[in-house]
Amino acid sequence: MKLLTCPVNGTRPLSEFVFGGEYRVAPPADCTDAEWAAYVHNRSGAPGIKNEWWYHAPSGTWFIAERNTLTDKVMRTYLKGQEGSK
Amino acid sequence: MQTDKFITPIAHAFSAGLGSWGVINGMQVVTQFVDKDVEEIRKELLGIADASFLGKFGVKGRHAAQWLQDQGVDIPTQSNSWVADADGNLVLRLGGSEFLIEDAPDGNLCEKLLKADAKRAGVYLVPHVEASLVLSGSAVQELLVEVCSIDLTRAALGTQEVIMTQFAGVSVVLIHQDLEGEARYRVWCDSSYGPYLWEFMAGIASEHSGGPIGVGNYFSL
Amino acid sequence: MPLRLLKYALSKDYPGTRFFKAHETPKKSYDVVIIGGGGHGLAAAYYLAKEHGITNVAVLEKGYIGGGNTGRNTTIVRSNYLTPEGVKFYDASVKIYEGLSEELDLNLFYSTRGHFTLAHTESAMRTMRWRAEVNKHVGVESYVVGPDEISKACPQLDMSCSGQAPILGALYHAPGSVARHDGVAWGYARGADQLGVEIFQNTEVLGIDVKAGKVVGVNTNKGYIATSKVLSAVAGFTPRICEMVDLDTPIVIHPLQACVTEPMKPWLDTILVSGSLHVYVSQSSRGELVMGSSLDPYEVHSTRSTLDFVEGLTSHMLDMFPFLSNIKVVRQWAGMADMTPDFAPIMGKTPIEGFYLDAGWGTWGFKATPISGKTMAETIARDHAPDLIHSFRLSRFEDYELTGEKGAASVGH
Amino acid sequence: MSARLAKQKGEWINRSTAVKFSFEGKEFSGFEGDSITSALWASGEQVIGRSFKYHRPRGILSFANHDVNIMLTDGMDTNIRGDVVPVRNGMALEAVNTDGGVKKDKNRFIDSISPLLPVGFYYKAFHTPRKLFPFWENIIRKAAGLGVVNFNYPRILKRKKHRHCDVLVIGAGASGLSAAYEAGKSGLRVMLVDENLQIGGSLGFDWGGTQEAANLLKDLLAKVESLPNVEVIAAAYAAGYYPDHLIPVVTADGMIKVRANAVIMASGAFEQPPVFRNNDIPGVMLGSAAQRLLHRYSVKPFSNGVVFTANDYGYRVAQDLLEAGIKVAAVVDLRSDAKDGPLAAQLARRGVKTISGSCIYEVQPNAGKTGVKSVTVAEYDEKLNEALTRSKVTIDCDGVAMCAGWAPAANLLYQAGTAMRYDYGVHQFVPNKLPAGIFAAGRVNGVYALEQKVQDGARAASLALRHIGLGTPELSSVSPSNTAQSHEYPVVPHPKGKNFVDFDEDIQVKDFINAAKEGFDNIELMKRFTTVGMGPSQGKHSNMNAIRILARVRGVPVEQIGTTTSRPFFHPTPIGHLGGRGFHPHRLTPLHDMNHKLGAVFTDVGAWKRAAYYQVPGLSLADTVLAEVEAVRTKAGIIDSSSFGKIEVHGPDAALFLERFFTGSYSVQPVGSSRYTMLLDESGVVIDDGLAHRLADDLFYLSSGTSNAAAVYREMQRWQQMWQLDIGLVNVTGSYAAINIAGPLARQVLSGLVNVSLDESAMPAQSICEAEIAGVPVRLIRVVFVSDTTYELHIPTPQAAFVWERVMGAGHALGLKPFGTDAQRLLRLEMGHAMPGIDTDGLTNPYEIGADHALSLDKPDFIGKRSLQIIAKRPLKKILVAFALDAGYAGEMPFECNLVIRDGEIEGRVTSIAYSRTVGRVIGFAYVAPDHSALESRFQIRADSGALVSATVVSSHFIAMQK
Repeated sequence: MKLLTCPVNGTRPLSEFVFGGEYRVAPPADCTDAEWAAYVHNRSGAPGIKNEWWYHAPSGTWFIAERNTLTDKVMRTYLKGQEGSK
Repeated sequence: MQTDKFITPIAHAFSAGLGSWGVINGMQVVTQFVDKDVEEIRKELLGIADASFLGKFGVKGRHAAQWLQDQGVDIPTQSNSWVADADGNLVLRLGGSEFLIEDAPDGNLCEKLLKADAKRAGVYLVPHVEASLVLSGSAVQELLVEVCSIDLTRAALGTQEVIMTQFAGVSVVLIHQDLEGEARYRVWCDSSYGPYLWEFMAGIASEHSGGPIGVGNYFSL
Repeated sequence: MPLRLLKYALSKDYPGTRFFKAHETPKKSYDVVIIGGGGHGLAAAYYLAKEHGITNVAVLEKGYIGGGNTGRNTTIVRSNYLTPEGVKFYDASVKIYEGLSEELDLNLFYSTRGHFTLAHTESAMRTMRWRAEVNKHVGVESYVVGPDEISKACPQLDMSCSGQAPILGALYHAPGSVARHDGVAWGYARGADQLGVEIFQNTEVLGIDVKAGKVVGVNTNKGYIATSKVLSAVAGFTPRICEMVDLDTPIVIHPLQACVTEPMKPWLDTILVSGSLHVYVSQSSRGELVMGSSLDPYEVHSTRSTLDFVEGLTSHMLDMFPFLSNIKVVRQWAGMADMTPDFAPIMGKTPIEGFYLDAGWGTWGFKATPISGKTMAETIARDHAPDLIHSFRLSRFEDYELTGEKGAASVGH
Repeated sequence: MSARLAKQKGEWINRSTAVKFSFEGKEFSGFEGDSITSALWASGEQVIGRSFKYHRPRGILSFANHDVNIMLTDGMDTNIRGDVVPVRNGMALEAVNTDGGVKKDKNRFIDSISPLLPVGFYYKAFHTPRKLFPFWENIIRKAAGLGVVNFNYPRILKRKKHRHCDVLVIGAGASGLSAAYEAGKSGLRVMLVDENLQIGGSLGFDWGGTQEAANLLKDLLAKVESLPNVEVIAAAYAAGYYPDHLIPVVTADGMIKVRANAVIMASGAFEQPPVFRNNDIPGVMLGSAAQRLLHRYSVKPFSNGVVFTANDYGYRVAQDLLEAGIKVAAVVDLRSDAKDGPLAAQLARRGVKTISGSCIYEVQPNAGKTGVKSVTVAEYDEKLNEALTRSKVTIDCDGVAMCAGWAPAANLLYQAGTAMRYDYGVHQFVPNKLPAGIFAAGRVNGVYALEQKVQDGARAASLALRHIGLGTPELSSVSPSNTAQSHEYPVVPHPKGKNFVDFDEDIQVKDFINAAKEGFDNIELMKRFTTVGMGPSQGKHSNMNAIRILARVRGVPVEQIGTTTSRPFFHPTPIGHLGGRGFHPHRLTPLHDMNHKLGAVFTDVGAWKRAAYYQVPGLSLADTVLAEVEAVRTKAGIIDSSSFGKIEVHGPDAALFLERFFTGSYSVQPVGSSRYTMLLDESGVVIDDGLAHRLADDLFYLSSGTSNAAAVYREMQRWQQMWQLDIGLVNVTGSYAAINIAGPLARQVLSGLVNVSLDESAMPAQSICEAEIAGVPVRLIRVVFVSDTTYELHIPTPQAAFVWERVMGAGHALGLKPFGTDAQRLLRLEMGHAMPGIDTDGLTNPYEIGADHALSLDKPDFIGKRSLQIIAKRPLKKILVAFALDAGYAGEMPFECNLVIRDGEIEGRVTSIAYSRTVGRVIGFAYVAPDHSALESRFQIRADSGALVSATVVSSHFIAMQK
C-alpha cells in the first residue's frame, strides 16, 4: 500500500486516508451559469501535478498533497494556508 | 452485573458471568478475569487491560494550550507528543491545538479541570468517553504487527510521541510508556468500537498465551 | 469435432492470413480518423464501413489493438442498468453481441450464463427492485429473486457470507454473459480491415489540429493526417486527447483492478456480483475465476496493482466461497477507467466541429462495444447522434440533466 | 525400482522417518523432507501428470515451483505442486486433469489429433450455427481447468503481519547471502527471505562436481548467522512488489507485509529449456532440476542420460551426474567451438564424449511415451537455425538434462518499474535503470560466477546502505560473466513439431509462427492469441523462448520485441493467505446489551449494529413491527438512536458556519430551539438532513442520520479549512448515547425522572434544554420525527445504560415498549417525513422533494446555492408526493421501487410504501410528473404482477387522515 505523509502526523499507509478530490477554487458567484456548471462538473482530468485534498482519518486532518497523477509520486504535502512552508 | 451509573464501554465484549465485576472510580469494570497467577503470566507475556475507568478530560481550540497552562497544567510543547506529571496524569497533545488528559489511577486532575470555567472563544471542551486500553508484555510486538501497519517498535517511536493511527481498522490514539522497566502501549479508541477492538486484540493475545487482565490486577488498586 | 477444424489439419501450411494488414505509414488524409484501436474504435470503424459506406478510415492505436481496457476487463456483458436510457442502450448491445460471432465469423465465446447481483442490505434490495422494474418495463429479463433461487443456481455460495453479510436476495438478469474480450477487438479489426479500413498500431496521436472550431487534422508520430472528423475512443486516455482540443469534461481516471486464479474444473456457472462485498466473479472457459472489485479510490493514470485490492477482494471471496482458501491467485492487473459523475458514458458530438467523443465508460465499456461502435458510426456519418445515445451527450452536465447510473454501475460489471 | 541414491552430503531428506502415501491408488513411501515429486521419482514413477491441452504424459521439468504439469489433488486440496510441496503421511494423491488416471487418461487421444487443434482453434470453430455453441462450449469448459475443487475445504484465514526493515534481501543464494551480510554489518535491520525450504540457492545443488559451492555456502551462512540484526526466513517467497517498497512475503503460516527502506533483489534466474521435438517426454528435464534431485533428495534423475547444453553450465551438470554415479552417455553442445575447451577435456578424462555444434533433433520415447528410449543427435547450423539431419546419430539413454540458458527472475524488478535491457554478452535481459531504493545482485544482473556473485551482493548492499543514508563506500560494479550463459536461439525446428516452448499450455514452435502469420506479431498480442505464459507458471520457462522466436520470425533483435508486463504474483498465492485474517470493525451502541436482552434483532447501518425490531415469541415480523408502531401511537415507545451523528459547533462564528454549510437560516435562531438542516453538494444535490439545536449563542448541537455522520463531519472540517471561521468543531457522536421516547404517554414516562418541566409551554416541539435524570446530565430535545410527542435524550455514553434502565422502569406501568428501525421507518412515514437516501437518490435536488421551504435563498451563500439558481430556471421533471391507496384497498400490494406508469410510460416510482394501521390505508411517497402532483391527483402504480394500482396524492401529514 502506498505511503502518504500527513503534515501533522507523518508517514502512513494510504488506508488511513480519504481522498478528497482536486483542490479547486470556485468562480465568483456572479459567474455565468455555464461557468458554474463547468466548475461543478468538469475536472482537469489530464495527468500531471495536481493539488489534492487528503484527509488523515485517525486524526481528522485535512491537508493538501501535491501529487503527480501519472506517476503517483507525491512532491509535498502541506496544511491549507501553509503552502509556503515545506 | 450490578447497576451503577457508569459502565466501561468494553462491557459488551465481556460475556455475562465472565470474571468478577467491581466498581472502580465509579465505573463498573472487570476487576479480574481469571486466576490471579494466570493474569500475572499474561502480564509478563502479552496482557490487555481496560483502563476506561480513568478520568478523562479534553479541550481544543486555538487558546486551549494557554487555558490549560492557566489552570496550572504542564503541556507538551510539541504537536503529537505527551507528558506525564509527577502524579502520573497524562497530558496528550493531539495535533497542535487539542489536548486529551487522563488521570493516573489515583489522580483527580480531570475532575478539577471539568469544574474550571473553560467558557471562552478559542477554548472548546471535548467530552472524552473513549475505550482506554493497555497493552504490555514481552510479546506485545506480536500483537502490534497484526493490528497496525506502521512500525511501533520502540526504536521507531519518537520520544514522548503521540501517534494517531489505525488498529484493526479502527482509529486510535496511541502512546508508548516505560513504567518501571515495563513497556506499555496505551490505546484510546471511540467507545463504540471498544468491544470490537478488545475482542480482536484479546484473541491475538491469547494465541500468544497472553490475554485479558482484570483492572484490579493490572493497576494494583 | 466441427468440420471446420479439418481444414487446419488438412492444410500443410496453416491457413495463416493476417487478421488485419500491417500498415506502417498513414496516407495524407482520411475521411475519418479514429483514435484508439480498442473494441470501441474498431467497432466504430467497422460500422462506418459496413453501414455507412465510409471506408477511407484510419484507426490509430498507440500500442497494439485491444491492449487497453478491451483486454483488461472481466468480460461481462449485461444490460440490467437503472435508467431506462441505460437499459435500452445496453440491451441493444446485448442483442448485437448475441449474433456477433456469426457476423464476424470469429468465435467470441459469447456465453449466456445468467447474472446475479446479490443484495446484502435492505437498501441494496431497494436498488435491485428498482432496476428490475425499469428492466421489465424496457423488456429486459431481470427480476428480483430470493435466497432459495440463488442457492439453486449457485449451491456453493455461502448464503450467510460467513456471517459477515447474509444475502437477502438478488437481481437476476438472464441475458448476463461473458465473452472473449480480445476476440471482440480482433474480430472487429478483421471486419473493418476487410472493408478497407486501415489500422495502424504503434501510432500515437501527438496533437489534434483545430482551426476556427473545426477539426482539420491529426498530428501523429508517423506524420500529419488531414481529416475533418476525429473520433476519440480511448478509455483511460480521454482527458489527454480532450486536452489536445481544449475540451473540458468531467472525466477523471481511476484504476480498476482485477485478478485471476489458477484454472480449476468448472463449478461456477453463473456470474455473481456483490455490491456490498465489492466482488464480481465468473469462471472463464479456461477454468479460472476472474474476479474484480470496485474502483480504486483516487485518481491515477497508471495500471499499477495494489496489495490492498487483492487482500480485500480475496477476503470477500472467502466470505462467499469459504472453500477457496487454498485456491491460488495467479495474476492481478489493472485498467484505467474514465469516470463520470453520474456513472454514465459520454457519447456524441462536442462543441468542436468534427470532434466526436466515445468516452466516460467507467468500468462498463466492454459490454457496450458493439452498440457504441454502431451509434458512434452513425453519429459521425450523419453528424447527428441517434436518440439512443441522447442521454449520454456531453452537454448534459451544463444542462444539469445527469443520467444517474451510479446505483447500477459502481461495482456492477 | 528405486532411484534413491546412497546418502548424499547436504541432502534435505530425513532417512530415519518414512512417509507413506498413495498416488493414483498405488501405495508409495518416501522420506520426511521429500517433495511429492522426489518421493515418486525415487520410486520410479516418472509419469506424474498430463499436459493441459494434449494430455501428454509429463514428469519433472524445472523442479523449481513451476512444474505446472505436476499438479495433484489429495482429496481435500487440489492444484498441489508436486515439485515443492512436501509429501505427508496419508496423502492420497491423484494427478489433476485426467480422465481415468494419469496412466490411462482417456483424453490422451487428443495428442494424436493435435493437428485439428492449431493455435487459436477455438476462435475459428464452434460458433456456427449459433445454436450449437452451447453444446461445444460445454465440452470445452469441461476439458479446461485443472483440479476439482472440494466444496468442503475449510475456510482458513491465515495470519497477516506487518514488518519493517531497512534492507530486504530477496533470495538467499550466493549474492543474496553476501548482500545480507554486508548490509547487516552496518547494524541496520536486515531481512533475508528465500522461497526454498533451506537457504543457499544454487550453492546447495549446483556443485559442478566440486565442493567449492558447498564450502562457500557454509562460510556465508556462518557470517550471516553471526549478525543478530539479520533475520533469515526460509520457505518464504516475495510474492510481489508494490509501491513504496511494500513486499508481501508468503510463508506457510501466513503473509508478512514487509515495508523496507531498500530492497535487494537477488532472486536468481530461471533455467530455460532448449526447444526440440519431444522435449517434454518424462525424463527430459532441466539441468538444474537434475541437480536439485541429486543434491536435495538424493534421487537419480535417470541412469544413463544425455546432457544437451548450450552453455558451460551443462558441463557442471554432467560433473554432478558423474559424481553421483550416473552414466552420461554424451554431452551434446549446440555451440560449435565447445569440444576443444577445458570443460570438454575434463569430461573426456572421465570418459564422456562431447558432441559440439550439434543438437538433440528429437527424443524417441518409449512405447507409451512414458519415458525416453533414445535421442537423435544432429549437427546444428547456428546461422541457419537448422538441424542437419543427414548426419544424425541415435544415442540410447533414459533421460536428458537440458542446459540452454537462463531468464532472470526479474518479476519483482519489473513490477518495481525497472527498465531492463538485453545484454548481448550474456544473452539475457538485465536491469538498465533501477528505481530508487531497488538494487539487483547476482544472476538477475547477469552475474554467474561464484566469486563474482559474492562481490555483486556486496556491491548491491553498499548501494542500498548509501540509499538509506549511510556513508558506505561505493563498490565498483561487477562485470557480467564473460561467457554467454544463455544461448541466443536454442530452438531446433522439426517438421513434425511437438517441440514445446510452453509446457503449461502445450504451445509448440509452429504455434508462434502461425500466430505471427495471422498478424499477432506483437509480443502482447502473441501472448494473448497463443496464451503463452498465461498458465500457472506465468511464463517462467516459456516467455524468453517466445520472445526469441518472435524476434526470429520478425527478423528483428530481441530487445525490439520487449517483454510482456510482469504482474504479481511471483508464485500463485492462496486466497486464504491474501484474504487471510481481515478486519471487520463494527460499532456497538452503549445500549447494546440492553437491546440484546430485550430480544433485539440487529441490522447493520454503516458500521453500527442497530436494533431492527424486538422479537416477540409467536409474532410474525410484520406483526411485531405493527405492534411496536402501535405502542408509539397509543402509549409510548423507546428507541436507541445512539448511532445518530452528533456534532458541536462552538464559537462566535458558529451560526455563520451553519448558514454557509446548510440551506436554512440560523443566525436568528433562538437559543433553546431546534431547526431543520439540509446539506447539499455543490451541484445542488441533497446529501443529508438533520437538526440544529442551539444551546447558546455560540454553541450549536447538530444531529443527523447514522449513515452519513462521518462524511458530514469530514465535509464540515474541510469547509472550515477554506472558510477559516472562528469556530471549533467537535464530533461527539461516540460521546453521547441517544434515546427517543415517543408517543402520547412519553411525557408521563419522563416527567417523574427529569428535573425540568415538560409542559408544552416550557418544552414545545423543536426545543432543547439541558437537564438531569437521576443526577446524570442529559440534553433533552423535543423532536417530531416519529410522533408529535417525542423526547430525545442525549446521555453521556458511560451512563446511557443507567438512564435507559431508569426510563424503562418508569415506563413499565405505562406500557412503554422498545421499537427498532423497522418501526421507525413506518412511524416517520406516517408523520410524512421523507428521508434522504430512501426518498432521494444520488441526483435529487431540493425542489424535487418539495423542500423549497428549507432553502434560505436570500442568504449571501450556502453550499449548492449557485447550482440551485440554475436548476430553478429549468422545468422540474418530477416531484415527490405523498399518496394513499384507496380506503379498503385489498388488491396486490405494491412495493418500494414499483414504477408510476402513465400512458404506458414511466412517470416516476414509489420510494416508500407501507400499510399503516394507524391511518387504515396504504400510504407512501412517490415521484410523479409535476403536472400530476396536486392534491387529489390520481396516478397508477404498476405492481409486481403488472397490475396497475390507483393512488391519490394526499397531504404528507398522513397521521391527520387517522380514522
